[in-house]
Amino acid sequence: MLYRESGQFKTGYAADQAVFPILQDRWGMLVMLAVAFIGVPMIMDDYWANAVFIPFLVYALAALGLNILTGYCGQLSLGTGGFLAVGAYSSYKLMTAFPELDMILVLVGAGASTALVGLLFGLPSLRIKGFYLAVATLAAQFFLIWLFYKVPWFYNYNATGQITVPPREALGFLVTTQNATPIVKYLFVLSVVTVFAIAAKNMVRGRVGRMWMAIRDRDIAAELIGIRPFKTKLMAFTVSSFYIGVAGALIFSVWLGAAESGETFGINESFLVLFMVIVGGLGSILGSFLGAGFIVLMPIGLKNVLVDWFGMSAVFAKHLEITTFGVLIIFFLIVEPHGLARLWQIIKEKLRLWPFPH
Amino acid sequence: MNVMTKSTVTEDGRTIGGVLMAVDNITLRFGGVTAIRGASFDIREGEIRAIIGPNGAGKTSMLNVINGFYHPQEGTITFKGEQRHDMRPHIAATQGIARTFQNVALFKGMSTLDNIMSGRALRMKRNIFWQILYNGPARKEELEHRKYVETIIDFLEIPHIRRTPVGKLPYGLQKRVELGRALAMEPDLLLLDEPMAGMNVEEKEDMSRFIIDINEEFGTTIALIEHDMGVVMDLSDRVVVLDHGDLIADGTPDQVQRNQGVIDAYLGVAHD
Amino acid sequence: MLFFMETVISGLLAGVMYSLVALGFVLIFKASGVFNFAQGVMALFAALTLVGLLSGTTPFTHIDNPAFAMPAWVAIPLTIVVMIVFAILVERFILRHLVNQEQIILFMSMVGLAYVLEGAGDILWGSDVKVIDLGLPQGAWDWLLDGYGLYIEKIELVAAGTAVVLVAFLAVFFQKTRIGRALRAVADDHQAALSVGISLRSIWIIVWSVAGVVALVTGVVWGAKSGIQFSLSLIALKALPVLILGGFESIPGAIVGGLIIGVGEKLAEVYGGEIIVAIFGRWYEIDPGIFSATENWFAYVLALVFLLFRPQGLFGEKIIERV
Amino acid sequence: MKSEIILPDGLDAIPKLLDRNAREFGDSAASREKEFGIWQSWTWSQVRDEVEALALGLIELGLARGDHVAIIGNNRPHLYWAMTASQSCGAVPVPLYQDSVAEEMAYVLKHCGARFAIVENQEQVDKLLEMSAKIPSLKQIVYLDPRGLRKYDHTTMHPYKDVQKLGLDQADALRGRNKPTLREELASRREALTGDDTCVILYTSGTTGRPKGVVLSNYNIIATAKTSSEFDNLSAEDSVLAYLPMAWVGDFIFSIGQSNWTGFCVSCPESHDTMQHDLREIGPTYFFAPPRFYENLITSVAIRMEDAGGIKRRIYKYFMGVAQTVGGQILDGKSVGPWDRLKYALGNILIYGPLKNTLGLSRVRVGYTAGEAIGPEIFEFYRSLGINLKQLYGQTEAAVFVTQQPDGEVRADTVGVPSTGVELRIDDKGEVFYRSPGVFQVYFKNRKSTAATKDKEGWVATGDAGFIEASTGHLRIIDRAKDVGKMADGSMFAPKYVENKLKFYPNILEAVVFGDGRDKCCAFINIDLSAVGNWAERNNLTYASYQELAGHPEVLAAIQSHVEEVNESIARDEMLSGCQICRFLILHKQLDADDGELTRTQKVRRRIIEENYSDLIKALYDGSQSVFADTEVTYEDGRKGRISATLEIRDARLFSIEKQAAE
Repeated sequence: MLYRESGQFKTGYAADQAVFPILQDRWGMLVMLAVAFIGVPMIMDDYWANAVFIPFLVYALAALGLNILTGYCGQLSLGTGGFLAVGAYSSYKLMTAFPELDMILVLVGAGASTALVGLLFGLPSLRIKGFYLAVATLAAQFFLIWLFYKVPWFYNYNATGQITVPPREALGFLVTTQNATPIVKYLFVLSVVTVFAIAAKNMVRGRVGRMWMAIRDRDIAAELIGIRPFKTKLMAFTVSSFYIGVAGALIFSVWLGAAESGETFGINESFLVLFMVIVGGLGSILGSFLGAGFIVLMPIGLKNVLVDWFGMSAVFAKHLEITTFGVLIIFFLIVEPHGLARLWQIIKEKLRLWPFPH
Repeated sequence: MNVMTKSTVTEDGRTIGGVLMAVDNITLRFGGVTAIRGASFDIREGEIRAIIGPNGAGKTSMLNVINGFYHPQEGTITFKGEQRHDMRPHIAATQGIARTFQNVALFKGMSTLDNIMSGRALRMKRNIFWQILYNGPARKEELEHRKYVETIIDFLEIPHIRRTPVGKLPYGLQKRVELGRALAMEPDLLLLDEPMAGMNVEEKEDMSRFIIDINEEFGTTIALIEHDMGVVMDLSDRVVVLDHGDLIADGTPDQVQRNQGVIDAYLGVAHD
Repeated sequence: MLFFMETVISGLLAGVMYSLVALGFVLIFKASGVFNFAQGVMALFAALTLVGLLSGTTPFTHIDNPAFAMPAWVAIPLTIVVMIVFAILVERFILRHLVNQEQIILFMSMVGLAYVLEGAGDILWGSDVKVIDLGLPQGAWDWLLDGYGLYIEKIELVAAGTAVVLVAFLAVFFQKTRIGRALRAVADDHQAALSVGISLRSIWIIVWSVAGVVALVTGVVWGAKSGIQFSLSLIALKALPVLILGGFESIPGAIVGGLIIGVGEKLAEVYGGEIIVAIFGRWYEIDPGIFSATENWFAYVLALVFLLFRPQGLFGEKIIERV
Repeated sequence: MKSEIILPDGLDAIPKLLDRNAREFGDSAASREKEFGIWQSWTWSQVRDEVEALALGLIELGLARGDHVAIIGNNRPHLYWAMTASQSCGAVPVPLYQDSVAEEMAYVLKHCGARFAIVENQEQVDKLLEMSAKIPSLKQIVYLDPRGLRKYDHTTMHPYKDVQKLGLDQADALRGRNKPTLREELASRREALTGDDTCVILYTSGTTGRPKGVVLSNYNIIATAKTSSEFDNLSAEDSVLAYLPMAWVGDFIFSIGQSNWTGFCVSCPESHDTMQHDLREIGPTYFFAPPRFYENLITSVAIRMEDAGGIKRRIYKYFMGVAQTVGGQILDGKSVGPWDRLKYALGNILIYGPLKNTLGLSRVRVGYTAGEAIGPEIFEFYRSLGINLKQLYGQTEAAVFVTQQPDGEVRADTVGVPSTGVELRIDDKGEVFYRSPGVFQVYFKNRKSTAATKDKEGWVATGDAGFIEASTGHLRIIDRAKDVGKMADGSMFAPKYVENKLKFYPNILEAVVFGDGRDKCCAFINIDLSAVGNWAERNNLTYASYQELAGHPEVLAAIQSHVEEVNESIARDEMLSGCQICRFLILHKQLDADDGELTRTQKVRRRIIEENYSDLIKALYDGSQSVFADTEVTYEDGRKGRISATLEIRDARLFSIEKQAAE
């Protein structure tokens, strides 16, 4: 209904290959960005920043990472929590070892080291597939958590076993600890996520993305057209881990400010991120954001409804929340296994064909 | 038997060159089962070579050996004059061997265009960092290859399904897309595993037309497995006949048709 | 030497437990291709229900009311009924709608189910740690201790015994009974199952009920050892390496795998630390308890290493990939 | 008194216009074609170079002044360029219908003695080779798409690209003392062109007999292009989609004449089947289509909306209602209440806008239809959506434009006022004559018909009967003059007039009315398969074939009611009240051009039908209640077959003006 595509014809492949070939979509995207960068900061305060927007963004980033591995390359991973931890701890070590280091470089460093670890735990994918591989990644999860908990060097031998973020700047703006203003924090995270989202889109729309999807859809056929399965999978593991590592670093340094391996990055995180990817839509950049939004906002919504409206006891509400969460997940998988992204696709198609049904 | 190296010219004006691939005394076993027993034949540049035989004759296994998916216990394969050692499929691809499958093996999640584009994977060089930047060299490369792929789409007459996810396509078209993906590799040797299986007459006619045109327009050497005898006899220059893993005949279509062993094999005379 | 024996035996006993959980997975995976991540929570839920009935807890209120307390011979069958009802609900509201979905979707729905059960268990029976008393013997096994100086917990032996009985029972069930054969058929192909004359749905219900029973037993025996609490649901994670080792579809695999993991873990727990210290001790200061049993990653690494050499698992036969 | 259009000097031939365009808007798009997934585009200067190269090549191949060059294929920029290239060489392009069978082609080629043929692909090449024996004059074949032609003998065959290359290579080669180079030769030929030189020969698929070659001069084409462009003030900013046969005069005027005059861009669809989609992408601002196109479009819209959800369908119905009441007036700039304007604006956002857009008509500024009468409600439908659809009346012999409807004076039942420079005359028998700058020179090698059609002062007989409305000065066409006959009782008989009234019903695709010299009228009916078929599905009538559907009693009943409504409306007009249909039958097969029953432009070939179905006609008049029919049909691939069925004959209610009771 909103689309007016007549007369929007492409005279070159560059235009035809564009991410948003349709004018109306380009406008829509611009509006979205304007709102995110200009509109939202206007209402920004501690609550919005720490309870809604920053978690949404960092999880979206993690979901992007996992989506690259699971959604695009078809390698199911349950080790996300562990990789997040790697990101967090490596960023902590970098921050404490090089106090002068700019946060951006810290993030890159954290990403890089996580990428290495990811590469390492990707090796089994040479021999094993499907759930076997998934369980193997669980090994990563447990091992890493154990490592950060058992080896004091990672938390600089402090008594608590916790890591707490020191004040650090990005391009001269303070972005960590409570003293950093929520707006700066938000904009920092937002910019990072934007950059990574664009990078992801560029990867998946081009040759690399096709190689990943080829492996996902038919690894044998892929190999017979000259794609090296092992190399390609490892690339996916590395890139994905890089994203997740950066997300972990952000969770620790900007969002929470403190972390403890078992508590913060337990197996539950792995499932949470996986839920985001699946509810959002496997193999969809947009989906990673929608999924993250859904999973982050739903508990907040539920809590408000149960406690504030029905005045339930916090404990009872918590249990009910868990159950409802589970129910909603199952409901979702049944109604639209391809996730919110597919839902949006369908709506969009309808709008383009309006008033015709098909 | 047919090893000749000087090039000849067929009546319809195509030149058939020297030996492109020589399969020498190949034996392939799975545990106890012997799929292929000492088969030897050759494929010459520019010809259309058919491999036929009853079900379970080891035809597909032979293709799998040729593009390195199975590893024969005995025998050698010489491609473009050099002998191959424990071949991996993706290496076969780099050497210029493309392949379609008996039961379509497309990338279901991708559009027709992307499926065929993926056939260019080997020829695209820009690494992941260029990909991340996209604008610039990566895009330039992408567009060049898109251009080439479009000629294939046009050649196979499938522009209308360019953006359709291949999962949604009817079987006949899927086969065509798969052929496109193989063509995108600009192969020297194209292996077709039952290109017309499960097609109606019209689709078969189209497919045969495409196969002939590919052979003529691009001069691609083609080795194909097919059950429809009529088709095989029309298309192919030379035919290899396998039966229960043995090579029982090799020659021009009419030679083969007159071969007693072949007739028996197809009439299902009992094997000792 | 004696100490080593002790370690091995207790390892075996622990292993039996693992096999028990793994069995739950395998049953369901064989019959419905579903990777039932909720098995652990099922155990917790079943145990909670049983305790609740035994101590006459009224649901939602979490108040014990001795008046309603049931004797074991009523409570246990009743719990089994609950698990069967649960099985029916799962089939009706989840499996039925997810037939021939991709495995990852089924898997995630099971994780979702785990959430549901976890929450439900707490809501119904409360989240405080419960002790289960079926009059199982406590303490060490005296004559072993006196005779051979071996220290083995009676409860462990009993648990192991129960497990063995259950496994045997299942083995018979699968080999001999008509339904059992049907179930095996399903694993191979669904058409075959239908030809046996059993609808897929009823098969699922049966399998899930059996898994429910297995869960109940698991819950009880584990619960008897370490009390019934949330951590019980984590034994699911214990079982996964067993599955890699034994293969998702092989019952004997599950059993043997369980034993291997059990023993391996115990040995590592006891000797691993010392070894590490012996090797690296002179450079780094290392806590000898580094491999304490709470760390379930070791089992995974064990399984993983094994897998790299034998991708098809313990009893799976080599797969020839078709093109 | 013959009105003369003065052309600016230096602009009296198409190639000269092309030069002007290359100079004045060299960088704006001239031609587009959907190929390889995108719209390949050429600017005017690129087109000029392409044409130049081809022309040089053609001369090198021996194309001489005055030669005839056959152009055969779908609408492709390269083929349009081929026409201009031939003209540049002083030769005459002769576009042919690409779907006509080899024999028809052979006749035309032979008749015009074409020495060159520039064709699209193997399909056309094969036809030519098949007929080569019949066309000795044909010396060279140039083809566009080399697919499958590799093996052919290339002594007299050349790929388009090679010819262009040949031309460029040889362009400046010296050819001995005081002989001009190719380029000079071409230049001199182009300079020599004048308005009187033949621009094109278009063969009309006449409703009867062999096709006639209409010779049109540069002056004819350019003058008409000029006046008609000014009439709708077309400019370089406009764009058209060229999808109608290149051999049809309309396409030639739009895609060559007007395009070269105004400099607007001509886009060619990817293939015939993707036309609708390409139309949507391009979104032309200037659009012509025969009534049939608009009818089919409405039918498809109706069918697609049937599947829409309840609410959506209600919204659609409501706003369509709004549009029907006020849409037309708003388009004609008449005054409409603010409330209605608001509702219409809302509808425009919710329905009209998106609908026009999905149909690809949202940018249409000037839309035309002609060739047949168009149903009033169809006509209104588009206008109410805000699409400026108008009617024109034209002929090949007039280089299209005779009359057209000015904005604001658009009505379904007239064909508008005389175009600039056109004079009209109605003779005593009611036949329409015209004289205009566009009037053709002669019928090629056919003095007899030329004389029969065009008199000394240049008046041309249209062969249509009609009259000019005193009040508005608009021309109204009743029927083909020769078809306007007398019935036994001497009253006027205008079959087309009745047939059109019938065809306005979506269920009726084609109708043929008989009654000339007879005491009463009877009719053949062709049902519209898509419309009736859809109706059948909704009322779940099952049917296996067209003829089964056609024979279905409920269908017969529906058609009968249509016929009777028509009778009632005819009855009101005493001049024609004798033409009411008293008996009719529904044909068991669709009238088809391949069987010669229709022309290539889908006009009814009355005589041929009368011959083929004489038995059915007899049955209609001898009062029998049913008749057995057995007919030969030709399939698209040329194979022949037979269809037979027993057809029911129905009597229709008649009306008379005095008393409404049946007789």
